[in-house]
Amino acid sequence: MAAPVRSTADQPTSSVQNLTIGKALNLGLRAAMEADDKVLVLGEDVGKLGGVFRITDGLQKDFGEQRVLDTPLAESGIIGTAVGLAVRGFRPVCEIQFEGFIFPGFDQISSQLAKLHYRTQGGIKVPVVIRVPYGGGIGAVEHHSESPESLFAHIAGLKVVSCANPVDAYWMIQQAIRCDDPVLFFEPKRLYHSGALKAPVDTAAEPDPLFASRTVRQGSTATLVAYGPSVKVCLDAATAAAEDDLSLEVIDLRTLSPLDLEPVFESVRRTGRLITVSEAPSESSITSEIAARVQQECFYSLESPVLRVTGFDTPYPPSKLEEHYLPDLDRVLHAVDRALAW
Amino acid sequence: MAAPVRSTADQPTSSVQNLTIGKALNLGLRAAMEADDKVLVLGEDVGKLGGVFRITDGLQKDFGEQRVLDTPLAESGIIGTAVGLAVRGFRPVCEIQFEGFIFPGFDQISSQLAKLHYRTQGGIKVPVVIRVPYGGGIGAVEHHSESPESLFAHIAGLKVVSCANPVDAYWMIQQAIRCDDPVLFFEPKRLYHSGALKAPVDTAAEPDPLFASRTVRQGSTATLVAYGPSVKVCLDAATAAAEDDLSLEVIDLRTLSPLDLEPVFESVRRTGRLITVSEAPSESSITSEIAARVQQECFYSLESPVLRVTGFDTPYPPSKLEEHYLPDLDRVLHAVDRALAW
Amino acid sequence: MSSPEQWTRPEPGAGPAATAAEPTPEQVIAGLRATTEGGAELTQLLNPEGERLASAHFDPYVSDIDAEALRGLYRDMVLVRRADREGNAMQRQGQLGIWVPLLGQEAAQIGSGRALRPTDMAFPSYREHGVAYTRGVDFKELLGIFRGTDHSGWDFQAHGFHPYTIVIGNQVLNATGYAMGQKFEGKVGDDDGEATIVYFGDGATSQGDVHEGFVWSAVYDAPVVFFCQNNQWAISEPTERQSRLPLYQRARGYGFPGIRVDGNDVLACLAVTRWALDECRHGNGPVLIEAFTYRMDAHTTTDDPTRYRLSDELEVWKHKDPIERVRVHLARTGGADQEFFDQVQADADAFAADLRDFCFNMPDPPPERIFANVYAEPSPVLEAQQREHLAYLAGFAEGGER
Amino acid sequence: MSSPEQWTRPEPGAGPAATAAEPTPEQVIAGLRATTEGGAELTQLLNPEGERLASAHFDPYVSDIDAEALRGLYRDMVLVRRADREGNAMQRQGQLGIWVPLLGQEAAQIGSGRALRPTDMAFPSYREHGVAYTRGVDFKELLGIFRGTDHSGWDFQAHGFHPYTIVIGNQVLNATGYAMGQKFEGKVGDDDGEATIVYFGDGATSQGDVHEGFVWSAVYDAPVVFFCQNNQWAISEPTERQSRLPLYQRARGYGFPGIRVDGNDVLACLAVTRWALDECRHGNGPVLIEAFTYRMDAHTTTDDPTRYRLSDELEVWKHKDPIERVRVHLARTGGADQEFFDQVQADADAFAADLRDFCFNMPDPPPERIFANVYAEPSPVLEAQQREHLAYLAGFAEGGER
Ligand SMILES: Cc1ncc(C[n+]2csc(CCOP(=O)(O)OP(=O)(O)O)c2C)c(N)n1
Ligand SMILES: Cc1ncc(C[n+]2csc(CCOP(=O)(O)OP(=O)(O)O)c2C)c(N)n1
Ligand SMILES: [Mg+2]
Ligand SMILES: [Mg+2]
Repeated sequence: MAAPVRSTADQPTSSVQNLTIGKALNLGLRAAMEADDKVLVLGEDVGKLGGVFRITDGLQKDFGEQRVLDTPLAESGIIGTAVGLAVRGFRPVCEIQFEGFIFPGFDQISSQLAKLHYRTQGGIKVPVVIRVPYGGGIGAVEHHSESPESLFAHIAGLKVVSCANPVDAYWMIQQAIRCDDPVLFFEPKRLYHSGALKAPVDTAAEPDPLFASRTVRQGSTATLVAYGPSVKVCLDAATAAAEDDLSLEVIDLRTLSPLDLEPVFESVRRTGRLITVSEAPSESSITSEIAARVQQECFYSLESPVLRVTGFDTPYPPSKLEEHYLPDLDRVLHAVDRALAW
Repeated sequence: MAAPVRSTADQPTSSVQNLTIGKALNLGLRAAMEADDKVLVLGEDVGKLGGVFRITDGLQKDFGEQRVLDTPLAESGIIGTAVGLAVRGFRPVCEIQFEGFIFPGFDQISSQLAKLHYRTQGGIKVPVVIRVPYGGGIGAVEHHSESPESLFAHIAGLKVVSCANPVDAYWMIQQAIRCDDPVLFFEPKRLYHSGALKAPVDTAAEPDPLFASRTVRQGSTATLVAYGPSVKVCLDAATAAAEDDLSLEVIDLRTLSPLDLEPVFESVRRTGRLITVSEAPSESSITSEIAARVQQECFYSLESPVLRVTGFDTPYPPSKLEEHYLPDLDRVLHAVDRALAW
Repeated sequence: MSSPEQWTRPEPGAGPAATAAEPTPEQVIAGLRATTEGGAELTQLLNPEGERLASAHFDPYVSDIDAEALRGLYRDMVLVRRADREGNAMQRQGQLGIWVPLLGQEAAQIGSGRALRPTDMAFPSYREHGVAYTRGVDFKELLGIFRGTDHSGWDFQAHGFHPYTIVIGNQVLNATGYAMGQKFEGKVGDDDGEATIVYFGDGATSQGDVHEGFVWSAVYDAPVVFFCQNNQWAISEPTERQSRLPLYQRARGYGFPGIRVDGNDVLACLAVTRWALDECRHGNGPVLIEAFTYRMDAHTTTDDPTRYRLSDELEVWKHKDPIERVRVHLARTGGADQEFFDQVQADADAFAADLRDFCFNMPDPPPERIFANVYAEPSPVLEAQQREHLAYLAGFAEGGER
Repeated sequence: MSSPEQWTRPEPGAGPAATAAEPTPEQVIAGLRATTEGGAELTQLLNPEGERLASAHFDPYVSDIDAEALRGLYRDMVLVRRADREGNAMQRQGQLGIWVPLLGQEAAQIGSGRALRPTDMAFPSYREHGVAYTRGVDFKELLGIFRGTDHSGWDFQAHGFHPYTIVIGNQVLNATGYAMGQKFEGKVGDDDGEATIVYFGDGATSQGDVHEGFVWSAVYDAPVVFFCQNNQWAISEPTERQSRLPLYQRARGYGFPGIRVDGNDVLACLAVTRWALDECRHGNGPVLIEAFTYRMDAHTTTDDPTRYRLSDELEVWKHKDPIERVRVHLARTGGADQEFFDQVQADADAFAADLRDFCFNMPDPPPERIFANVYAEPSPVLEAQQREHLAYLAGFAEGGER
């Protein structure tokens, strides 16, 4: 087994680097592994290949095969052994290759990972992170473009987060790994290598807390709330709307469970209108939950109902149709129009 | 293999029988098996034992081991082979012993069962019914009292229903089996053998459609909407409220996906107030979905926000605490009071 | 028909294809089962008549078991059985919601449990009260699960005994991961090596998770002993609903040892488990042990076995009782006298009485327990839910019933 | 170290416990793999040099394969390979979103596919374009999946060819259920019996679903042939990440035959699959076949195999090319002349050109397709969603861009 030596060649000269989301995740994982030698990375093809998205690129080379494990091909095995490793005191970070392949591991997630701490009255901690590249827009075949995060938000005992930019990617993955609870970490795969989203990441900065939403654009006419890949869609929509003199506020949820809706309530009390945006099907989803809670908390502030712009309640369609399936700028603005005309 | 002969000793003399939910399901299954010899029953202990709740009692004796299969102990196997049997032209009815054990089969449900028809542009039908005894209140150990139905409502391609009385139990199971779509059939296990719920079932009657909600008590002050085991709770609450001159309308959802909310909208337009009741955790759930849609459809009719009375967002607690966890008459009426005082 | 050994490398005839089915596996296995003997490959050190059988292979693993030690194992089994019967009785009296009896499986559990060292870790299923006892878990701590006051009570680390797992097969993967961790920490490779043991039933062998546990442990050389208590039944389903072959042979396909031991022979269970753990400690894991035994009672107190099995079967197995054979052996060899047996019985009764006392006085947990420990780090959403519910309850306290 | 055969019945030494680990399974398997020969148990009828090897067992299963038939198999393989290369090319040109190459696996697919009868059913994974071709599925119908115009195009019943399955292992259980259905319908038991074949890879063997398929099929005597194409790699992971033992030996633990065939030998694949299907037809199923072959191209067009494997390996395997050995054999034995080979090449080029033409002109599906066939019976909720979205789109048509 190779010793966990960090190759100094990679060492940046300043603490600020201009990174894509994918590279930020890679550096975040590296930082977490350096900070704590109980952190393990495991999954299919995460070692030599560096993962099919290269998010774990170079980690096995530097940390060895006992800290970066190319596992057998079975997701229940990945998560089930990660639970056991966590019981032993490790902090496993599992990669699920694409979100559509998390389901064979669903039982271990819901029956063991989510419940072990509760069942033992806190006696056992299971600080497992499950990294899930998710969402559409990459022209892929079936099972490679879905957004199943609502299923996990419904399961008590799990925490669920999603990052939408390189700074969050870098910090949130480290915070998730440090968190003593199991965290489902949803990564917007089509943005992994987006040059447009590249941003300076200051590795010496103080990050925002993990389980907090953030207002990423201020506005007064209506509020858009989104997470992961849809944040960019909303920001683009807000930019477009500004040309029509519409001032849209955009909130990046960041944490999907527990939801941090205070900033949303506060915003809706000002704007009176809310549109939630997500690629996931709407039925019994996180966007339903937001609507349910906002209509209760902001009952007298709402000037129109909470509207939802989401994927449809169908399986993910063949990729030639995904531009219709995925919420885009036009659909978001159409919803804004509807809200304003209510 | 025994020939599928029906023992005439059981034959009722009239077409009306006074049945529990459990017995009604048993007779409904029997009727479906008699009507179509492609109907198979499979699961753990469903044969000789008749299932741990005896819902399949006597079926293997009368229909033989090739139509009532005691399967190996693995839920992915049960559902995965049922999918294959359906592709071959059978109509398998799977029993999951307790809802907490459906998760090892989650992948086959979401990846194959839910999607095969879509993927083949209608070329393959998968008329599989998955029977799931669910809900709490039976003083059981872990994994035996949960309400995971929202997870399936979120998955496109599945239909999800729940019965709440013997007449529906008898008919809905037969309709689910006849339905060409996969149906998750949630059965309120603590009411299976409830003598109090016994009701006359006319096996010669014309049943209501499967995918339709039903108003089970009329009222004008507020609307309660529930399904499965919570319907009885709401009816009891309505009876109690009547003593305080509160007139509560109660709607039994029956179909959880697709939701049939027209009767709910209509009711809310009259009463102006809605309380949704379910044993499931509330986060990203069916009750969230109802709230999200009602606030949109009945925006100007609501006099108070849609309130939810549900299980808490925790794992199911040890059974000595379940009376607190499960929505009861008092919690429902408390919510009514809150809605009225809003 | 050819032996299973040959099935791996078939020898199709040179002539036309087979024209009729061979005997079904059910028939073959029915033949095997008819003996209820476990077959020729059953490892046994103490037969049902209480005779000590020599084994060049396994005797060294129990060379330290003198009369005193055997008396200890006997006592363990009697106490555990007595407590188990008390569990059944308390369920009947409404003190427990359910009880999962271990009757008949005392030797498998005490033998394997006593093979463990304090540094080893055991992952039970839900019937391993005997193993719990060997791990120093107070029997009282088991009751909360069945009374419904908690999901699991003991300190898993202090006892080297993981919480019970009810979802069939799950713990096999968790144990494998734990054992991988032992290896990654460098705790494997010599006489002082650590090992993990995981318990599951015959029915569990069908679950994907058990297979994946086999795959993972083989690939990572994890120091884990798979201890399958084949008690012949998975609720109402006999073992042939799960497999054509004896279950210990499942290991063949993965490239690690599988062995069948007489699960009603406490000495053989101890020896074979010590050997298997030893292999693991030295880095030769994993190992599969099939303890061939019998569930002498119902699956749980809610089960009615008369619906699916004949009482004849039980009668045959009574002759192979795990406790009786040790008693006979001790008596015949002068390893114990009547006074000892009486004393053990008295100890067992006292043990049960204590348990009973405790159980009848167990308090209900407070409602705030519902919300406690869902997360290790607080969730504001849940805290709000808790506040709201407790305020609601407080309203009752103030206002009385509505 | 002892042979795997003996691991099932361990023989622990009579002395002290083992004091050091035996060679790791990786080392053992590395030894096996070093030869890339498939080991002594590999069934082969046509070696890489194109020599016909006699087999008393399997020759009868290919006694009808005269020169003409062999030319047919050759042609199949060449066409399929040519089409596969065209798939790669079209992906590079942006006409396909992705392509999953079968290069190197033509013999395994054509040999096994040609063993099937029309009444049999095949369940592919996602790489079985060659099997699809043998089932009469028009290659064009495969393209929609990779172009993103549909998830699956062909009529599964007409072709006896199930849709592709991407979630690793799922189809193994579906196929087992289908085969159970064949048996329940009484279609098994004589020469005219039906059978099912299911394809999966070496990596897939680790999935719980594959295990459960083995368990179910063994318990129900399902007429299913498990056809594992061991192409040595699961994306970047070599077979030893999945198993200590050769994969065909997995069958041992379940009590049905497992056999390893040279997956680059179309004749052996045909013979062994016919034999296995025959066993199934007669009620002696299931059977596991491991076709020992090699993925000569990347995992998919998005994969970069230079990151994880040496080109040396590929060079060794090139000497065992599945097509070349048939060409050499036909040429040497006078079974075909140059004109034939030229004609096949021309046919293959025409086949590819036709495919290419078709692909470049494939229309995009209309947006309403998103909502179609989610359910067999209508869902009012979804219909409303569809109406709303189509109205929204119509708004654009009327109003132009916003
Ligand atoms: C995944 C799952 N499915 C079903 C059950 C319900 N169940 C509880 S015990 C049992 C039988 C287990 O048999 P076996 O593995 O032989 O263990 P035993 O109870 O005989 O000790 C079943 C089906 C469960 N607990 N988990
Ligand atoms: C359940 C699941 N997990 C992960 C994947 C991603 N994936 C696609 S192919 C593949 C490797 C499969 O290897 P193998 O079974 O050997 O088949 P091959 O591709 O070599 O034909 C993986 C990991 C998947 N499709 N399904
Ligand atoms: Mg058992
Ligand atoms: Mg492969």
